[in-house]
Amino acid sequence: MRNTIVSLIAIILGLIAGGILMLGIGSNPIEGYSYLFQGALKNIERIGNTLATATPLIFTGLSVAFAFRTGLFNIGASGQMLIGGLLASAVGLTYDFSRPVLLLLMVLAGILGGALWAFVPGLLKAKFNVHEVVSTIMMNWIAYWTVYYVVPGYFKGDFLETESRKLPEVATLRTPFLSEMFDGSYINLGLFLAVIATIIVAFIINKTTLGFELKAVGFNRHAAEYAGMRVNRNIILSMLISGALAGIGGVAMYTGNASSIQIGILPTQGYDGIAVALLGANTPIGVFFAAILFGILYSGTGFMNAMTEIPPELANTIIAIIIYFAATSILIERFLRKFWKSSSKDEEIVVPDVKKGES
Amino acid sequence: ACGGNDDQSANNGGNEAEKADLRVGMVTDAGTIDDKSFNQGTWEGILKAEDELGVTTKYLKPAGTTEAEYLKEIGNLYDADYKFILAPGFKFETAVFQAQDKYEDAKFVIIDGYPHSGDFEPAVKDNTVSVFFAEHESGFLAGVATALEIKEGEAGFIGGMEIPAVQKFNWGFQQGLTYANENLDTNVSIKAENVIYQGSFDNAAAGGQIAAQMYDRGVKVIFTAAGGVGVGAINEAKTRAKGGEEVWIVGVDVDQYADGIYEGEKSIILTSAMKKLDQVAFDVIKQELDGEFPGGETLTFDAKNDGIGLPEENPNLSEETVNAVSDVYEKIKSEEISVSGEQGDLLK
Amino acid sequence: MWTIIEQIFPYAIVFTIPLLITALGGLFSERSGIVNIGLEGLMIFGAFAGSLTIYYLQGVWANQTLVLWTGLIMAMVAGVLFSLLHAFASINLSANQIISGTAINLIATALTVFLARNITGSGNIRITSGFSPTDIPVLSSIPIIGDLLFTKTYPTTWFILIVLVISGFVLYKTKFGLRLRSCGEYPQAAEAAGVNVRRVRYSGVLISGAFSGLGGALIIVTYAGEFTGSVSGLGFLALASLIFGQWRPLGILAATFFFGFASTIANVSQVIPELAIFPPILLKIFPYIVTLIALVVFSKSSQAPKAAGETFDSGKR
Amino acid sequence: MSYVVEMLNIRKEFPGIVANDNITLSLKKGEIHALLGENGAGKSTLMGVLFGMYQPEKGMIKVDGKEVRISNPNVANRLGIGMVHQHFKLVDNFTVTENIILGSEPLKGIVLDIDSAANKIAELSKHYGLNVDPHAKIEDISVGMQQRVEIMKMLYREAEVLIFDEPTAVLTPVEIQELMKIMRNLIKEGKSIIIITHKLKEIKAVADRCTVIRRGKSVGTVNVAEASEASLAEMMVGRHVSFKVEKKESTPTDVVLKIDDLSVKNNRKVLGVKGISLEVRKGEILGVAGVDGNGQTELVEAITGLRKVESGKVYLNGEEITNIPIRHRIQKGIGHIPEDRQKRGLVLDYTLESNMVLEVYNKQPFSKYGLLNVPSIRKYAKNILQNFDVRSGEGAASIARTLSGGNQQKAIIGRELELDPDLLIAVQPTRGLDVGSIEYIHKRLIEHRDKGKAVLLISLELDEVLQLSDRIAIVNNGELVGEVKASETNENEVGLMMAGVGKERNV
Ligand SMILES: Nc1ncnc2c1ncn2[C@@H]1O[C@H](COP(=O)(O)OP(=O)(O)OP(=O)(O)O)[C@@H](O)[C@H]1O
Ligand SMILES: Nc1ncnc2c1ncn2[C@@H]1O[C@H](COP(=O)(O)OP(=O)(O)OP(=O)(O)O)[C@@H](O)[C@H]1O
Ligand SMILES: [Mg+2]
Ligand SMILES: [Mg+2]
Repeated sequence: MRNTIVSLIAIILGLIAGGILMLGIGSNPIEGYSYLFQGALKNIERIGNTLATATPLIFTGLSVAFAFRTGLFNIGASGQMLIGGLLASAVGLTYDFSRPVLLLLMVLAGILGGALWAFVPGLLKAKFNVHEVVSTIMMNWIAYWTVYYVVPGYFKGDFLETESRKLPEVATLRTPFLSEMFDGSYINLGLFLAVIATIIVAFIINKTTLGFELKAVGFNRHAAEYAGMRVNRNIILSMLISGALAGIGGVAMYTGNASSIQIGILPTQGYDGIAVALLGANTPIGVFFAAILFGILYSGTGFMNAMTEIPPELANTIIAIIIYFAATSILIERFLRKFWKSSSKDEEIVVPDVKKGES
Repeated sequence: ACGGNDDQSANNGGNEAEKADLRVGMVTDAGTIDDKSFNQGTWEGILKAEDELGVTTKYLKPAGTTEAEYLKEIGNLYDADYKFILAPGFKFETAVFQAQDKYEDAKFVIIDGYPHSGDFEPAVKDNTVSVFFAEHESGFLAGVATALEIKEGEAGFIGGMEIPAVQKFNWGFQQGLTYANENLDTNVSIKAENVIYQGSFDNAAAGGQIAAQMYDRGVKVIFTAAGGVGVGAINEAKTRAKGGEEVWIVGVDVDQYADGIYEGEKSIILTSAMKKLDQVAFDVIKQELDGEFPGGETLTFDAKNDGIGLPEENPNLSEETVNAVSDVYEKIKSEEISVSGEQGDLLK
Repeated sequence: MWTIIEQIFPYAIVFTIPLLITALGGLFSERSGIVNIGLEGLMIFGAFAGSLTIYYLQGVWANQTLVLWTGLIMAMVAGVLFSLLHAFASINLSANQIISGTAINLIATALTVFLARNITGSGNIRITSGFSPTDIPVLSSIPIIGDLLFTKTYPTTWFILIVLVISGFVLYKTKFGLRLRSCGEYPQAAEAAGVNVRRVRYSGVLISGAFSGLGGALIIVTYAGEFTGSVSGLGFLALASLIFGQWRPLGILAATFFFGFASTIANVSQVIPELAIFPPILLKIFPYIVTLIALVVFSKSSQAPKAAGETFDSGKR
Repeated sequence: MSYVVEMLNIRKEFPGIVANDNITLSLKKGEIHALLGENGAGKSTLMGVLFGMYQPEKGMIKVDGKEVRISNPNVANRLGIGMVHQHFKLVDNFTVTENIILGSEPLKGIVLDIDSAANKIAELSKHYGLNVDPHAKIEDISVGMQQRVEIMKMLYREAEVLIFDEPTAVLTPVEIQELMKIMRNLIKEGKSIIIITHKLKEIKAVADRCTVIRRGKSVGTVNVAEASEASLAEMMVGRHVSFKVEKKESTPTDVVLKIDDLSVKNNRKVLGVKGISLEVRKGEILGVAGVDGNGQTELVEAITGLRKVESGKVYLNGEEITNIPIRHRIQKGIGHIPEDRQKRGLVLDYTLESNMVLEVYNKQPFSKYGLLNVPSIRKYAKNILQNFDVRSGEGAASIARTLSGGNQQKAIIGRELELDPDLLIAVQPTRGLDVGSIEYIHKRLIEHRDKGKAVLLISLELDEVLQLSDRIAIVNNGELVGEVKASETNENEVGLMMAGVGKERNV
């Protein structure tokens, strides 16, 4: 509850700061924001596109948050997305199964790809204590170059060296039923996967012995070892799950929002995932809504730019400021505490994990 | 056409044209509006139209490079009542294919590509024109000019990514060198290892390092068609020129002479293989205002209609060279010379 | 082969220097206990401020060298100003340092381009000319090392190397260095010893801001010549070098030089027939794979500052 | 009467708890003043207030008769107040000298003047008999030496008032003797000392006066000379405490733990345990006596599986367990009260209830099919916390980190005993506990023995080993020096053996 309020206040402060910037360049912030939200939510098609934009972010946000909760910092979601997307595309372009089987295989391939890419940092961390920040950055670049050479080498489009062939209709996550329901937007089955993933991750973290172990290892690996938990296995497992989530994010991105994979681009969603996770206070539900908010901001800016003189870069600045306010939420909390001094005392401790008294 | 100032011309254009009722929008391709290439060239043409024809303009930058993101921005322009939309780059092909049906009362101009559903079957609807440039002819001219100017030695080519427009520049350039060697008594060669696609449009460091390697291995002039990679190469060339070496760069897309200035008025840009994006963008807008929108057509801008060429002013080219190149230009126009836009047995 | 190395070496060094100074900045921050993943963003701010300054001054001042150095100073100032955001969040507010660093990165990419367009009319800022490399008289004619180290060198290279030496000295020989390191290892101990942990950490973060800003601007005045709103991941690479270099000045020098050399080789491999025998993908991923292997080899003795990344709060047990 | 420090009516609250409630303490010049109280009574907090780490909600502090506001440790330092914390505040990879000069560094130009500082430290060390090596790294020296470094830090800064928070909890008997001597030297030099300790014997030995607090409130201040250990204990706990451990003669039966020629490497990669063989039987407590760092840690870690065995074998109930995973050892009946409660024993950021099921969360009824059953976990935890009188601000939902050291320890002991293990390995089980708790824990350990379980007790406190054990194994330098029956030996004999003398007297 407290976290939610803090995040909300961070968002509001970020929006206010953005509004001040708009005033600074001589635009009307109320008008700006109203177009921003209209752009994201005005009609069913736009809502669909907003959700589609949010989908990969939900996955990368969950990926980063999950790793965070277990004491690991996965900044390799970009690379994991790429490889997940690559494998899924490879399956989609190669096999000719019936749609459900094909899609299932593609998602599994994505999971496999992402997990594989995270396995290496996990293994290095567990066995050799290699800092995962460096190893995941390295893996990002390795993924970048792998896609760079594998796509033109094996899945080249007919006329283009720089992207794969287009996936056949059956091999994309877009379905007529959703596209029609949302009036031709890019919303796709990835969103369902994201909802399911959110629930599963929340469940794992909060309700299962696995989550209990992973968190214990994250907080204090010595104590976890003492208690008989297999620390190395848990570190690797945690990275695998985190990578798998990013991998499905890649599937949603390259076979849902897009239908081919381009070379020479490290998807920004990987880094945005860090921001999403943090704004969502590393809780799965929080991540879900933070990603939707990012979706709204990203997808509403175009319309705001079109309707006003506010330049595109401003929207990114607003997002950045919101993140900064989320980072400085302590300030907000301090303020709230003063404000609510009289209210119950058991909410005073702000370590997100334990607050719920869940485990 | 050095980026910066042109942007502002919208505001300080002295003789305000009377307001036309057209709202012109553009969606940028990967890269920024300041890319000195597709985006910037097209946008400058649009700004010129704003200045001279009084249209209202707007560009949007998509968050990524997927069809979904392109279509979203097209939709945004449409909803904001910008119903004349320019899309620079082949990446817009499938997006425009969908948009032309979805927004029937809007008009689309796609540059360097044609609408198709993903199967590469052209489908240019009545509310769309597709615009191509004969980059190979432009490259050819640059090749001839280069050979004539340096007479003998090695040339090199640095491309960005292996996309059609870049490839055609390369192939044309090679044909131009060969033509000059065979007909105009020059001896400029290009080795396979000196023809490369760096793989990105933004790695300036690599551009500089590759250019340095080429120069160190005896290359005198490098044709760059590589965005930011080219910037790195230009930077390296400037550094060397300041140190007294004789090195050259051939620019691309726009007249890059100013970018190559290193001391006083000296520039290392030998010449530039231009494609007149700004002119074309301006022209279609004008045609629309005149009620002559060539909907459904696929236009090719080449030597014949002066859609490509070298800059008017080429301070680094001798008069003989300029004259000889004009001859060649005429011959291309008269189809006496034909330049191939295919790789054939050319390098890469 | 030797000529190739000779030819590549100066370029590898030029590419190394911005990485080196940025990683060195990261070193000060992390040694004081603050993880700074905002290095990338700080570099961008530096590149922006540097090129903007130079862009305006180049038309006005006759002395081009002075213009360039002024640009570098402004880059450092910009780096310091924006690192204040990180310092405030992570030191005063005990914020999560990762979030705050991420925010810096996001703000940098968005804000600089926004400002560049508003100020100059273009999101890209091109400078007319940067520093020129020179062969150092006498020294460059020494066999072998003359060709490698004293040929085509930039004044900035030597400047940064001097900064490196000074940094090592400050870190290990001065009062400030001792306090800085203690705050990164065990701030409670530092506090109990009467060290003002906050102030020390502020210095660490601000130094990282100044150095990364400088690093960003060095890219512009040496090999790029143009600000484009990005430093293509060099900030993250600097962070990796910091860890790879085991949080030590000389280690960082080695790590950044390795990256500089390996990526230069990978970049130019296409032009060099001798290297064409390797599949290009191998050359491209070579630096990253080697880093991973090296980390495994050195992993036994991680020298990470123990308290880096932890918020410090005197009340915490 | 001149007081160097007066703390008047201090009140300090933490979320959910009033740690200090109207406490008054006055320190005379040149005295050693003991501060006594149960675990969690608020002693460390009170000293934290004096040292500027916490700001009191109410109350006043006077130094040399003048009211002062000690807003941070710097101010305290300037006022001549120094503190040795319960957990040392030393930077591990710094040298002794670097640690000592940190914060008041001597300079030569702009360079640190390490040499002159080292000289001064060597001098001080000689003067007060502290025996520290100025150039040694902290991570390489013994805990006792680390403590002397802490003392040196205060002396180096010329502190007049020295606070010791449980200084003896981590020391060997010999080191404790030395510390007492050092303290007396300090007093002779005109310093004043406040010492927190749970050991009444020590209070009797060195302190002049003693202030007792209970549950955050002052109970009173007495002259130590006029008080007995028993009366002090009663003041503190509020009831009579017995110091004698009541136990029946043991009746050992089957062998539970058998160690056969065990060798284990230590952190420095040399053998820390060299060919030790031992047996512990049902119904007995085997005490391991030895000076800190003579292989005890390695021995315990080898049995519990935290450390790899070089050679030799370990058997539990006749079954070899030398190389099986830790979890299996726990399942087969090993309970372990670890030496370092914060590093190993607790996940400090977890709630207490989570910590109480750290080893059994995956067992019924705490989980089923991999799903946690929170209510049953909570019930289980509450039960332990109640049984072992673990005091915390928010009960089972408290974050472990917020508990006082003693209460953290009690929680761990409760958890391990609740597992009802066949073999309980208790390492320093009462370190840092108050006498009331110690009495209780000792009773529980004996009860455990009497249930027919085996207990392996490792303690640096000779008293404890002598009182609790049935048999005592003495280790020195990684080797077993000998084994004696507790009823047939005394402090002197064991002390000699701990120093490596008397191998021949095997039982
Ligand atoms: N930072 C803190 N946050 C919350 N509660 C705290 C904090 N510090 C201490 N407490 C609580 O205040 C009470 C007093 O703690 P304190 O550490 O002063 O006890 P103590 O007398 O030193 O005990 P011990 O002998 O076990 O060390 C305890 O209940 C503890 O849980
Ligand atoms: N460290 C280990 N090395 C090898 N095998 C092991 C190890 N730990 C457990 N196993 C094997 O795995 C199986 C499951 O072990 P156990 O019941 O200890 O774990 P668990 O409770 O299932 O683990 P978790 O609760 O972490 O999922 C056992 O049959 C055992 O053989
Ligand atoms: Mg205490
Ligand atoms: Mg189990």
